Amino acid sequence: MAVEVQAERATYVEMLRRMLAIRTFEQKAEELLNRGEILGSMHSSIGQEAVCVGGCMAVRPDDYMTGHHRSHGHPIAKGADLKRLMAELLGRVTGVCHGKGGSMHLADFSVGSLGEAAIVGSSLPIAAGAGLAIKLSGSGKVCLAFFGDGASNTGIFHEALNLASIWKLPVVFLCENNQYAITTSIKISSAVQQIAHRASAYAMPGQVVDGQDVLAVHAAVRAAADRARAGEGPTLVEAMTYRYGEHSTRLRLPLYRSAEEVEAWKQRDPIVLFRGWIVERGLATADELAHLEDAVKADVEAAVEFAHQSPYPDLDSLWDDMYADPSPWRERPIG
Amino acid sequence: MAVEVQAERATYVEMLRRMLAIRTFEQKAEELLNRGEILGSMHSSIGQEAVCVGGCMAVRPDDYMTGHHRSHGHPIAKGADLKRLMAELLGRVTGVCHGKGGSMHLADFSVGSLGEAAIVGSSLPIAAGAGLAIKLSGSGKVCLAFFGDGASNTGIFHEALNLASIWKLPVVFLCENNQYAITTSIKISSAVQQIAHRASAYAMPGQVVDGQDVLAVHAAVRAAADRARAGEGPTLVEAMTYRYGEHSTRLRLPLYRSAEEVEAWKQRDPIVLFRGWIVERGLATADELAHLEDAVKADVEAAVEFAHQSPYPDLDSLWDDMYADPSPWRERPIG
Amino acid sequence: MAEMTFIQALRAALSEEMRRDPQVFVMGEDVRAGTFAVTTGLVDEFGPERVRNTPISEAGFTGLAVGAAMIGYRPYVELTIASFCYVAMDMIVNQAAKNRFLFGGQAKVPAVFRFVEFSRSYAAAQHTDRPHSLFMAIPGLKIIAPTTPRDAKGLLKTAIRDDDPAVMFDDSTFWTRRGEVPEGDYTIPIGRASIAREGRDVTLVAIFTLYPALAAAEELEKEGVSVEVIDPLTLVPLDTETILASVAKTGRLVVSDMAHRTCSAASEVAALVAERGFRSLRAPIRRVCTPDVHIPYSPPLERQIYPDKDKLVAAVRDVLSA
Amino acid sequence: MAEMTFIQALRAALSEEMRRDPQVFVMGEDVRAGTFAVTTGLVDEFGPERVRNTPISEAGFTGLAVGAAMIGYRPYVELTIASFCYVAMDMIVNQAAKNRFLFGGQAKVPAVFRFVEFSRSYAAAQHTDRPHSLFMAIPGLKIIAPTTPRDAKGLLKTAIRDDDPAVMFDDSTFWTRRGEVPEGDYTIPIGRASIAREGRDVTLVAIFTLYPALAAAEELEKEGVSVEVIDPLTLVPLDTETILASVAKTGRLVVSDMAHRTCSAASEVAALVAERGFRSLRAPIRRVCTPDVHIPYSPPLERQIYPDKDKLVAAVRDVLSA
Ligand SMILES: Cc1ncc(C[n+]2csc(CCOP(=O)(O)OP(=O)(O)O)c2C)c(N)n1
Ligand SMILES: Cc1ncc(C[n+]2csc(CCOP(=O)(O)OP(=O)(O)O)c2C)c(N)n1
Ligand SMILES: [Mg+2]
Ligand SMILES: [Mg+2]
Repeated sequence: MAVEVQAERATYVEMLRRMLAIRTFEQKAEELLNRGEILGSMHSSIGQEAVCVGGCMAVRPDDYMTGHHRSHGHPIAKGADLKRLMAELLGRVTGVCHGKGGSMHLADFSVGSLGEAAIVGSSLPIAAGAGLAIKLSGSGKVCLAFFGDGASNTGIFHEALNLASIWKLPVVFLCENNQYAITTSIKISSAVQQIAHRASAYAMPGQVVDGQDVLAVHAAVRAAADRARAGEGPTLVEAMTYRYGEHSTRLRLPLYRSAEEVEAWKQRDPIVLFRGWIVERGLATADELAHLEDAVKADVEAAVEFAHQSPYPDLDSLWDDMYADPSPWRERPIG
Repeated sequence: MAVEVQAERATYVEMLRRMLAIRTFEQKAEELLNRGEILGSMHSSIGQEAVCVGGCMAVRPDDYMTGHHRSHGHPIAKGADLKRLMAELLGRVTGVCHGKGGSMHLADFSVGSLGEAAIVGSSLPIAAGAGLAIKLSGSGKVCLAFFGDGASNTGIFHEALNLASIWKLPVVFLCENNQYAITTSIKISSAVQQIAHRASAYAMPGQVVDGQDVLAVHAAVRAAADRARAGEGPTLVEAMTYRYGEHSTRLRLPLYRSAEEVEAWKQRDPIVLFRGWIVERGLATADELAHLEDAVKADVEAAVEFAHQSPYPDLDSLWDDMYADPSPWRERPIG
Repeated sequence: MAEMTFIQALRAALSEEMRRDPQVFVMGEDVRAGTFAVTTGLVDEFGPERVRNTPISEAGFTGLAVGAAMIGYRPYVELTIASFCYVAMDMIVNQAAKNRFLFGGQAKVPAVFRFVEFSRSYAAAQHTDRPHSLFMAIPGLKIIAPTTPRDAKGLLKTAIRDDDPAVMFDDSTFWTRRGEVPEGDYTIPIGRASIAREGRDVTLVAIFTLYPALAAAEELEKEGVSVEVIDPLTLVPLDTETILASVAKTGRLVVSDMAHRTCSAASEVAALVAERGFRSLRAPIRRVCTPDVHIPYSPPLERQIYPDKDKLVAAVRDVLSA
Repeated sequence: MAEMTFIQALRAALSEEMRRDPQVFVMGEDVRAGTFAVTTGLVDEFGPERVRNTPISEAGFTGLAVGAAMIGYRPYVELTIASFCYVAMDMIVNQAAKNRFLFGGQAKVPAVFRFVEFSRSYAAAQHTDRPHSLFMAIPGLKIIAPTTPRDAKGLLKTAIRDDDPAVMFDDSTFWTRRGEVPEGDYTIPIGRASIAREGRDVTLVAIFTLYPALAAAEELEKEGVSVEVIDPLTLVPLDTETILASVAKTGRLVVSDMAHRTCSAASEVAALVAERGFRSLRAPIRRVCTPDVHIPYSPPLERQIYPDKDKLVAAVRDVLSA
C-alpha cells in the first residue's frame, strides 16, 4: 500500500489541489455575488468538494461528465480552466459558454464536461445518451452523472436509470446526497432514506459511500467506471455529504437545519480530512501544502482578473449560437 | 371454510357474472369494430378478466378506481351499467361520457370509476390524488389504480408511487402484467422482470399474484385495501396475466409472441378456471351457470340495442362540458 | 384600501380563501418555507396537511392535484418557475384541461396552477421561459395574468372559487410592486380586461408589459400622442370586446408581450384584430415582443432584449407615421 | 419519378439516410414492428443496435437522443402520437432546443423528433392534439410540416442532415396519400414554402390543410375565383417572403390550420401579414381552424369540427365580399 501511495503522490496532491480550487473559487464567487457583481442565483459546492473531485478524478480526462444546478465544482474537478469558468459567472464573452449559460450551465467540452442542466433531474438522460453514443461508437469511454438526492424523486431519474440498465450503458450515476432539496428534507420527500436502495429497482448495483472522504468516493466511482467499461452496465453510487451554505447564495430562508447538524458536518470537512491524511502519510509537508493553497488562491485571483478584463457579449452575438445558420433570425427586428 | 364459502356464494356467482360480462361485452365490441360500427381504436381485456373483477370486487362500491387505455373491463367489474358503456363505444349521446370520451375514457362516477387515461401511466397520480382527497376528508375510502407492465417504465409511475408512499395514501396499485407493451416484451423494456420488485424503492409492500385466479387477485387486493384503510399506506400488487388478442383490435402487427406462448396462457383461462372452481364446490349447478351466461348475453344485446336506438350528440353539445360556463366559446364561429 | 405588494396580495388571497373554504389546500416544493414567496407562513395557520411540501415531482403532484380536484378539493399548486412547466405539462394539458370534457361533465377540476415567469433574474434560458401562449392554445384552461396587487388578489380569489382549472402566470419583476388593494373580500371577474389608461390615438395592448406601456404612454403624452393602454388580465378567455372597441376608436394597434414573438399572445391579439377589427385599422399592427432567441445569462445582454419603454415608444411612433 | 405513399416516402428517406450515415439511428416504442409505420422493416437491414425499441419512457429516450446527438450521433426519434409530446416536452424545449445556445456553441443537437397528429382517428381528446404551434413558440427548433410524399421524403432527409434539432409533424390522414417522388437522392430546403397552386384573387395559406385547400380552390375556380394556395412546409423558419409576396399580389388572406384557433400557426401567419403586409390587404384576414374545443370521440361529431373544403370555400367568399 505504502509503495502505491508514494507512486500516486502526485495524484493525491492534485486531488487536494482541485478540492481547494473548488472551495476558493466558490468563496470568491460568493464574495462577488455579495458585492453585486454576480446578479443571478448561484449554488455553492462548499462542503461537497470530495464528491466532485473523488468522482471526476476516478474517470479519465476524456471521459464525459454531466452536472446540475450546483455544479461549479464539477467542471473544476474535471480539469476545466478557472479563468473561463469565472468569466462565465461574470457574464463575459470569454466565458466558457460566452456568457450565455452562467452559473447553472457551465460546460467545458474540452475536458469532457458536457454541461449542467438547471431542470432538476434532466441531466440524467443526457448522461445516459452520452453512454449510448459511447456504446454505439465503441470508444470505451464512460459518462459520470452527478445528481442530488432531490433529483432522485423525479420521473426522469426513473426513466434514465431503467434505460441505462436495460441497454447496459457505460454510466456511473453519482448521487450527492446532501439530504435536502432546498428546505425539504429527504425524510419527508423520499420513501427510502438511501437513494442507493433504489438501484435494485433497476437491477444495478447500488453503493453508499462517505462523501466527505475523497478516496472512498474515488474508489467507488473507479470500480463503477471499470464495470461500465467492461460492458456490465451502470452503477448507482450514493455519496453522503452536506452543503455548508444556503441552497442558493442569495437566499435567506427560515431555518430548516439545526445549528448542531450543520456543525457536526463541518467537523468532518472533506478538505481538512484529506489534508490531514496526506500530511499523516508524509505525502506532502505542511509547507508544500501552504504553497499549494497560495497557488490556488493566485489562480482564482487571476481568473477574476481575466474575467474583469473581458468584455460583455454584444447584442448581435445573441444569434451566434441559436442555429447552425441563424441568418433568418438575425435579420428580424429586436423589438 | 365450507361455511364461509356458502355464505359468500352470491359473491362468487357475481364475480363470475362480471367476468362473463366483460368477455361478452368485449366480444361484441370486437364484432362491432370489425363490422365498421366502431371506428376508433379499442383495447380488449379478454384474458385479463380475473384481474379486473378480483380487483374491483375487493373494494367497496363507493371506493374509487382508475383505469387506463385497456379499460372496458374495469368499469364493468366496478358495476357500471353496460348500456351506457356500449353507447359510449358507439359514440352516442347516451354514453357514459356523452360520446365525448369513447373506448379509452370510460368513466362512471356513480360507481366510483373515476375514468381512464389514455396517456400511459397518467392515471397513477390521479389515483394518488383521489387517495389524498380521501385522506384529507377522512372518508375511509380507498382508490384502486390499474396499470400495465409498460406503464411501470414511465416517470410518472415513480413520482406517483413515491408520493403515495410518503403521504401514506390509501391507494392500491394493481399492475396487470401481461408482459407486453404493444409488441415490446418486458424482457427488453424493464430492468426488473417483476414489477412488484420495484415496491421496495418506495418502501411499500409488493406482491405477485396469479392474475388468472380471480380469488388470488381478490385476496391480495382486499388485504392491500384493508391496509390502506388502516392508514398504513399504499401497496403494489402485480397480477400475472395475458391478453389473448392483439394490442388493439384493429392492429395487424408482425408476430411478436409465439403461438405456444399464447396457447399456454389460454389453457389457464380465468373464466374456465373459476367456473370449474364454482362447480367443483357445488356453489352453482351447470344449469344455473348456463342461465347466467344467457342472462349476460341478453344484457350485452340489450346494451347494443340501447346504443343503436340512441342519437349521436349534436354539434352544439360540444361546448357543454368544456367549462362550467362555456358561453364565451359557444358564441365563436366553428370555422 | 390597504397598500401592499403584489406578493402580499397573492398571499392575502390565498389565506383568505383557505379560511373561507376548507377544501382549498396548497402543494408544491418548499411551500412551507415559501421559496416562491406567496405561501410563506401559511403552514402556521393551516397546518402541514393543508400546506404540503412535495418532493421534486412536478408531474406527480400536479397529477395528484387533478385527482383531488376531481373529487371535490380545490388545490392551489405552486409550480414555481415557468420553465418547469414542461415536466408537468402532460398533467395540465391531458388531465386538468380535458377531464371535464372527456368524462362528459362527470368531473370538474377546480385547481389553480401558478407559474412565475423570470425576467431580469439572470438565470439563463432554462429558467426564463414565458410559456403563457402555449397554455392559451390548450382548450379547457383559464389563464389569468395579473400585473398589479389589486388584480392579483382579486383574480386569484376568483380562480380558486372557479370550477375550471386555471393557470396563473406572474412576472418576477412584479413581486415587489406596491399598490392599493380594496379592504375585505373582493373578486375580479375572469375574462375582463382593464383599460389601464384611456387614450385616443393608438391602442397598446400590454401583455405582462403594463409598466413599460404606462411609461411609454406618459412619455408620448408629452408629444401630444394619446395612447390607450389595455391590460388583458385574463388571457383565456380573452376580453376581445374591450380590445376591438379600443381599436375601433383609435384605429391603430401596438401589442406587446414579454414572450418570444412567434405564436405569442401578441400574435393572437394581432390576428384577432386583423380578422375582426380590420375595417377600423388605419396602419399596420406592430408587435413588440422578446425576439425569438433564448434568454442569455449575461445581465447586460438580457436587459436589452425585452419590450421596454423605448421600444414601445418607437413602435407607437411607427404606427402613427405609417 | 416513382409513385409511393407518404409513409413509404418517409421510410425511404430514413433508410437512405441510415445507409448514407452510420451516425443515424432510430429510437422509439415498437419501432422494430413499426407501429407508426415509418420504421417497419428497418431492423432487418440495420440491426437492433440502430433500431432500438424503447420502454414507455418518452422523456427518457428523448433525453438520451439529445445526449447522443450532443456527441456526434443523429437520432431519429419516433414519438408517435403528438398528444404524447407533453411528457417529453422538457427534453425537447429545455435540452434539445437550448443546449447549443446555453453552452455557447460547444454542442449541437442534430436530432429529429417525429409526432403524428391524429385526425379522424376517433381516438378522443387525449390522442388528438395538434401542438405544432407550441413548438413554434420555442426558439432553437426547426419545424417541418410535410404534406405530400415528395416533400415528406425531401424534408426528412434535410432534417436528418441538418445540425439543428428538428421536430416533424404529420397528419395521420396523409399516410396513405400517394404521389410522385423523384428518383435518387434529393433534399428539400428547410424554410421554403411551396406555392401549391397559383392564383390571383385570394391567398390561402394551408397549414396541414393542403388537400381541402386545393379542393376549395378547384371549386372556386368554377365560379371564376382564382385562389393561390400556399403550403408552408416548414413552420420554423417560416417562409415569410413567399406569403407576403402572395398577399401583395392578391390583397386577401385566408389562413387555415388543423390546430385550435387560439395561438395557432394560423394566428402567427395572420399577425405577420397584419404587420408586414397590411398595406396590400383589401379585406379582413380570415382564420379557418379547429375551434377551441377538445376533440370529441363520437365520429359524426369529430368529422364536423376541422377545417374542410366547405369551410374554406365559405371563408374565401367571405373575404371576397368583405
Ligand atoms: C424540475 C425542477 N423543479 C424544481 C427546481 C428548483 N430547484 C432547484 S435546485 C432544487 C433542489 C435540488 O435538490 P437536490 O437534487 O437534492 O440538489 P441540491 O440542491 O441539494 O444539491 C430545486 C427544487 C428545478 N430547478 N427543476
Ligand atoms: C405516454 C404514452 N406513450 C405511448 C402510448 C401508446 N401506447 C398505448 S398502450 C401502450 C402499451 C401499454 O402497455 P402496458 O402498460 O403494458 O398495457 P397493456 O396494453 O399491455 O395492457 C402504448 C405504448 C401512450 N398511450 N401513452
Ligand atoms: Mg440535495
Ligand atoms: Mg402490458
